[in-house]
Amino acid sequence: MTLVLLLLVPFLAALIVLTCKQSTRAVCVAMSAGALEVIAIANAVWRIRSNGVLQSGRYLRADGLTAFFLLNVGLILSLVLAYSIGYLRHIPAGRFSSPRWFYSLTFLFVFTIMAVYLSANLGMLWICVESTTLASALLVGFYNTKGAVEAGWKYLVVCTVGIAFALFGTIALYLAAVRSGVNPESALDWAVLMNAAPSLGATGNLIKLSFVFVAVGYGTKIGFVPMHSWLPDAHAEAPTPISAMLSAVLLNCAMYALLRFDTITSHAIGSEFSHTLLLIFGTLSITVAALLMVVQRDLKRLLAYSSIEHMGIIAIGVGLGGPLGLFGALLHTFNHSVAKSLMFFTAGNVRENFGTLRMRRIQGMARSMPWTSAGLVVGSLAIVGMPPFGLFISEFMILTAAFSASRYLIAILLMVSLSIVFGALLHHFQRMLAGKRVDVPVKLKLLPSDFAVMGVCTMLLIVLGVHIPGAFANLLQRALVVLQ
Amino acid sequence: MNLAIDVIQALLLVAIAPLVSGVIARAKARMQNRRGASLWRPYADLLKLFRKQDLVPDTACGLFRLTPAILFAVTVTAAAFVPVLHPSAIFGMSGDFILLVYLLAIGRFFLMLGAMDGGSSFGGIGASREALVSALAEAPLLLALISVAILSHAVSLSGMVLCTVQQYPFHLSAVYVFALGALVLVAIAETGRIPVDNPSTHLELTMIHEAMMLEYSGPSLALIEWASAIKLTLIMALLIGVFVPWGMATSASITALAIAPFVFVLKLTALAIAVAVIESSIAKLRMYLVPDFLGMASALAILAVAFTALMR
Amino acid sequence: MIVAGFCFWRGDGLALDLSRLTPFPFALTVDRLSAFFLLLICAVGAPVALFSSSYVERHYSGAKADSMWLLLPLFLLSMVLVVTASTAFAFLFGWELMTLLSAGLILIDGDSERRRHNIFIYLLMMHAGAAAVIASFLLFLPHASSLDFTSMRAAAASMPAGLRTAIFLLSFVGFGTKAGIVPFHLWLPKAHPIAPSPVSALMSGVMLKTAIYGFVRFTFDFLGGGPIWWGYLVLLAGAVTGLLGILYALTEHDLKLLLAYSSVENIGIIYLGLGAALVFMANNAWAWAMVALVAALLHALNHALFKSLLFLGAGAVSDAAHTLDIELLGGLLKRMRVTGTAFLVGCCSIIGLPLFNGFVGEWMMLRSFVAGSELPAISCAIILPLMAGVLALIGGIAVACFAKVFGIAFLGRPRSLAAEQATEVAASMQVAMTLLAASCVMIGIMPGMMVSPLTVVARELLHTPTLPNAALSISHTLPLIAACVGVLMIVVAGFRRIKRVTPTWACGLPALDSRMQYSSAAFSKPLRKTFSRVYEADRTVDVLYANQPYFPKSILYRSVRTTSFERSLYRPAVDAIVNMATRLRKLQTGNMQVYLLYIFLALIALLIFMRFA
Amino acid sequence: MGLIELAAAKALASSAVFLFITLLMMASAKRISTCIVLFSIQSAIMAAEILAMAYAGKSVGAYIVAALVIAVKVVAIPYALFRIMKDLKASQDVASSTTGAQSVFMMAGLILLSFFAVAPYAKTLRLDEDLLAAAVALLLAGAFLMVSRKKALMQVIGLLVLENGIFVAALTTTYGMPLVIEIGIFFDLLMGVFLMGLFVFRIRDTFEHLDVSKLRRLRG
Repeated sequence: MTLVLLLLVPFLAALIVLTCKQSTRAVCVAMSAGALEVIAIANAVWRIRSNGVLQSGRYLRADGLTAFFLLNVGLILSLVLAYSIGYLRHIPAGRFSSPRWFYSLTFLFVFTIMAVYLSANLGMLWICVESTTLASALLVGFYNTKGAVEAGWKYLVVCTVGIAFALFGTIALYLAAVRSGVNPESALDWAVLMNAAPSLGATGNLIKLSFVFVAVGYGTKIGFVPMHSWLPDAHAEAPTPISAMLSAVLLNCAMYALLRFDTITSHAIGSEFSHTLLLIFGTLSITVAALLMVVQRDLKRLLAYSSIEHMGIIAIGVGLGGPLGLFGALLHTFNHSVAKSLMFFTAGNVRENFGTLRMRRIQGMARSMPWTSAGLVVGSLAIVGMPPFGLFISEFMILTAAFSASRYLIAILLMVSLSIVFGALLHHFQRMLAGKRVDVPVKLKLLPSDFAVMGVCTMLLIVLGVHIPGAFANLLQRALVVLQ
Repeated sequence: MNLAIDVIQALLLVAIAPLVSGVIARAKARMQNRRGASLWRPYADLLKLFRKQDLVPDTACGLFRLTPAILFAVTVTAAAFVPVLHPSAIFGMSGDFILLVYLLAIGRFFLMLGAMDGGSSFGGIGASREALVSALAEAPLLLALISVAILSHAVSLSGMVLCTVQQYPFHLSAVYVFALGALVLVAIAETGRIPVDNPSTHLELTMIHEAMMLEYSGPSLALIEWASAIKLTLIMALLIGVFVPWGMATSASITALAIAPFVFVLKLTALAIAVAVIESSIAKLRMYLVPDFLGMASALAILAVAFTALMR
Repeated sequence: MIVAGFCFWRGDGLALDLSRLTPFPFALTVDRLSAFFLLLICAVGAPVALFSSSYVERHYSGAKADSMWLLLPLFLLSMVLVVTASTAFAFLFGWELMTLLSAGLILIDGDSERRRHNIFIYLLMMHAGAAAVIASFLLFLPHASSLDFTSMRAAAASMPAGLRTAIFLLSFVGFGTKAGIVPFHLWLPKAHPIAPSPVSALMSGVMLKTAIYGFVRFTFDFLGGGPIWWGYLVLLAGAVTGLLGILYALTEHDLKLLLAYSSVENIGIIYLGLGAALVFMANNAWAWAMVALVAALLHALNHALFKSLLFLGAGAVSDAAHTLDIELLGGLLKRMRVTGTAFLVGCCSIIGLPLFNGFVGEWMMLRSFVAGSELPAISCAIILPLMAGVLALIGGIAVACFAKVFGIAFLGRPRSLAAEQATEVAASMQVAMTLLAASCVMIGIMPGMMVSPLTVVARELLHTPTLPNAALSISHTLPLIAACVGVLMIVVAGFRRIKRVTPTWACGLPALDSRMQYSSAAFSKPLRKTFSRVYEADRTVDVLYANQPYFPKSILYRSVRTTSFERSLYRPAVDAIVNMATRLRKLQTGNMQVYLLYIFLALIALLIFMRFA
Repeated sequence: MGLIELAAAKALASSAVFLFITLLMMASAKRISTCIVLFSIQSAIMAAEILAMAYAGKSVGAYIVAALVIAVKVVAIPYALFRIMKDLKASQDVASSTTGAQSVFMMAGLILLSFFAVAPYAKTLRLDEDLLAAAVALLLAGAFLMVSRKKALMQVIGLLVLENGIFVAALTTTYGMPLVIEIGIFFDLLMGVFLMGLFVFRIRDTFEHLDVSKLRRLRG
């Protein structure tokens, strides 16, 4: 029931919010629905903590790993909704682009994401991941501008193609399972597969094949180089709250799917193959993304590339494996989602204030919008992994893992690209922040909600930077247990 | 007993310093077929200056008047490092020659400052040129001394002296040759003699040391003159002590102690005359050739050090 | 400060373990080495705080003052954290914070294009350096059970030579970047001069020393020395850094820039000492290694004292005369007696004159160099004594350099109205500078009081009984000499009673004006000409003739010096990265069909990889 | 043996060949409508295949799947695509970046490649080789169409072909996935096509053309 609730709330919310014509009502409904959802999530997480695995029906299940990601979704969702209050004041009215459509689609999106996390069946999982694409494609193309439509189209097609490969991989795994005598009806249930995994070793080639396809497929969605091409466009053109959602929720969601397959594969044929693949993708992603960040001109594209880079870091963490690497990876997932949403929020404010995201045209932020600038500074310091922010710790963990596995090449590449990223962000932001204030046509006034959002993000980052609360650590540990 | 001799020899150095410059002047005069002033003339000069009034430029501050005192005090202290009559000195210790070199630097530094306090461009000229010379002279001086120190396995002046005394004259290793060469060149530069500097000129194109004391007069001038004389004597004594110490009182016997001063004065006179000969037979170098001159000194010093290692 | 002194003398570590709270073991331990640097930090920190108390209120107001007072203690705290940390995590935590906070403090003075560029370079290089440091820490991991210092120390012994070398080189580069050894010094003259004076005092005086601390920790404490070429490498770095540093300093006219370069020089001197220590260790000459190490540490302390003193003096000057260009100063000693005297003491110390603290360290260093001749290996026996020559050369040029600084800025006639109207600064500033100056003189006259405790520190690192007496002789002699000089001066001063003030002799001209004085550029000209090779300066002389020749109306002399490192080392690297990025950028064509192609190619590539893996 | 078994056996045996033929014709097709028709034929072949399997394997689920295929892929999607084309009133040309002959040759090459690729698996997994090859061929063909045809609609069709490939793969290897999953996949597919249709219209409205190779505002 707990799990069904998680799905029910956003679904109903999506329908209800569509009915309320004027935006204030829509906002109220959305907020309350969001609150409900968050409560439901909290409840679910609590249940999971108390009694390990939650199962309802044949197709819904949640375990430690799920709980961790659910928490992530809940947090980001509440942040995004709170931020959207301030954001939607500036939304231009269009055929489909009105607050109610926005919220309706958002909740649809949330619904699909929830479904991804809760589905107990890899086939279901695939279906849900695909539907996240469908749900978010409309949000990406929300503004109906040339850029938005183009980005939406590319996003839709590229991801659908990619995901198709994932389906192929899923089928291959299914085949392997069936061939090694798992009951066809439950041969896609990941719990079953985990138990049967040791016996899958016989069909090693097939497993490998499946993982290759899955890695490419879900990798497209995660944004691994070279399948990342859709990501900057989508992040840059989507409405800012959605960019935050994409970066902080959707990518993690795809990563979750990949993690499920990775664990099964590792159990079946040993972790060597799959982890090598992850390391390849990871290193490729961080290096390319880091270099591309140097030459970006648009703020949100810059952030998008940084997301690619961080996904790469997480992939490396997983690829290195071991408790430290995995712990670091999960922690990094969380930290990154917080820091990145903070940065997207600030980017949104910048957009509203200066009417552009072209970094060359922006200057004197520090003077004209001090609070947003503070947020930007905090965010960027966190993103480049400076103490006392959380990402310093998670990156340090991953580096530690790399060194203790004496994977020196990867460690060096990681460090070099981190330095490049640091240089890039510093280079771009010092230009934007400094300089004398410029008069802008529309002066942005921040709502209390905006302050609250930025404050919460900053606080979280700092807290996670100096001390990981016991409860949270416990949660991470449970997730870790699932992964090993 | 020892301490007494140490004090005596230091005082001796301080006392006969003016005489040395007198000797040099006299010798030069003779070489120029003049009769020249009496040997004791420098003492008379000092006396006269001490009686005079002390003129201070309006731009100058306390430092200007402090400088001569510091210079004199430091130089006299430095004199207390050099073994003259017997192979030890008041401040003799391990590594004392380093201290000696740096002590001389104090005086030089303050002399530069004092010169610049005068506020005329002459002081600047002098200071800047002195800066060049001293910057380049310090290294070879130290290196040359180090080479001898290494050779004598005793890192102190008295040790060096002893070591040389115990060897036969004209039976010295190549290191000594190089070191001597380097030290002589440096000594010329340090004491501001031709060909590096001309003590008896007041032409702004050439003068270094003179330019720095241009604003000084009366007792201050006297102190500076005396100090530079002491410095000259001191360095001569250093050369003598390190390279031709024979005749020093190695034992505490009365006779030896009685002979030692006379031997020393003889050597000193000879050296002074040598200086005079050099000064009246060589032309002064162009300012910007001085680095080459000191470069040669450095090269010799480096060779000396290298040979200490190669020849053991 | 009390704590520092306390455990400095008692030497046993007081430890503080916060690992419960933090994801990584985060512990602070104060052993003798940390205690020494702790002492150093406090010894400088206290006067600087005193100084800034009035400096801040003169210069800043409102938010700026608040942020200054917020960041300054935090900055000090981060440095304390660095030197007391006993786990890698804690160390790096402090290390990164230190960089960030200093950058923040620099930013307080505004964010013009140039300043931002400088800070950008500063942060970037610091980040790269930090990366090297992190790497050198983490390289211990395969062998050390955890990253606290004790287990690292234990692990270092059992590590393969290659790894040890890697660690050494990484720490050399990483800490060298922070310390500012050539060619990693690029940031130093950019970052230090633009900071507020108390901050630059802290940066130059203390922050650089944390890098020394780190290097000593790694090379001496963890690795316990290595092959002889390590020593040579460090010696080389020290020699080059020292010479270039002082030569660059010689040409500068901006007081703080000059001081920044002279910091580079002094770091070079410290590295000379460390290098000598390493060479001795490689030859098992532990006693002399100890001397060299003590000398290096002592010089670190001394440099902290007199460099912060000088930077504070510079701050006072800019307060009083509103400029740091010494070509516009002059005659300040008359107008600011305390500041001037303190500054003079600082100058005397930094050029290593006897009776001032700078000399003691250099003397011990020279002494150990001479002792190098006793070593069996010919190469050591030649190289070490020659290093004495290098040190002497550095010292000689330093004399010229600071004679210029003091002579031009504080003596003679004021060269501008501002300088003429300069007045003495606030009392607290004076007190701060006096304190530092006093400590300089005290150590200079009675070095024993610093040498013996330092011996204890070195003993902990090198596990050797004690210093050879030969190296201690100085601490007995210096007081005597001081007394002697003092007495003589008093005696001599008695000679001169009458004094008459007259105008400077002007060669018959009516009067001299300040334009006729020697300028700083002119002063350093001979040396610049001698070492012109080093500078690669491109000079321009514009002569503007009035109607007839021979009598030019104005002669404008400009000399631009860009350090060749920037041109030949850093530019290309940056350009390479940017080029690569732009090439990659082209791959993102915007054509979706190409994107799809990428995906298919990736798939095919992986399938092939699978077939062969 | 009865007529139906014969038919079923024939359908199973020869369906691969038919699929290849449809692919080659698609490669040579100049007009979008042709491609749509070919697609529906292709789906029909698959449907027949499933029916045959259902008959052979006597599984109820398979019949349902077959019905779904006919309903969705043979009828609904082609109809929707035709509607879109009619509303778009855009030109029929597929705007290929390769000439017809080149396309056909490439397609042939892809088919051979797929045979070469599946050989090892077919052996080890004891599968019907040419059907598996057909599956891979469909995959590659879909990819090829998407990369080489510039019209937005052709991308959709390429995607559908690719999807068919996966479907066939699932079919031949495992006689279909669990029913629920199949249904879910169909639903997704339908939604996907619907959405893409929506976007095609938006592209048409905002760019006044349907040439996706010209959508290059966002780059770098």
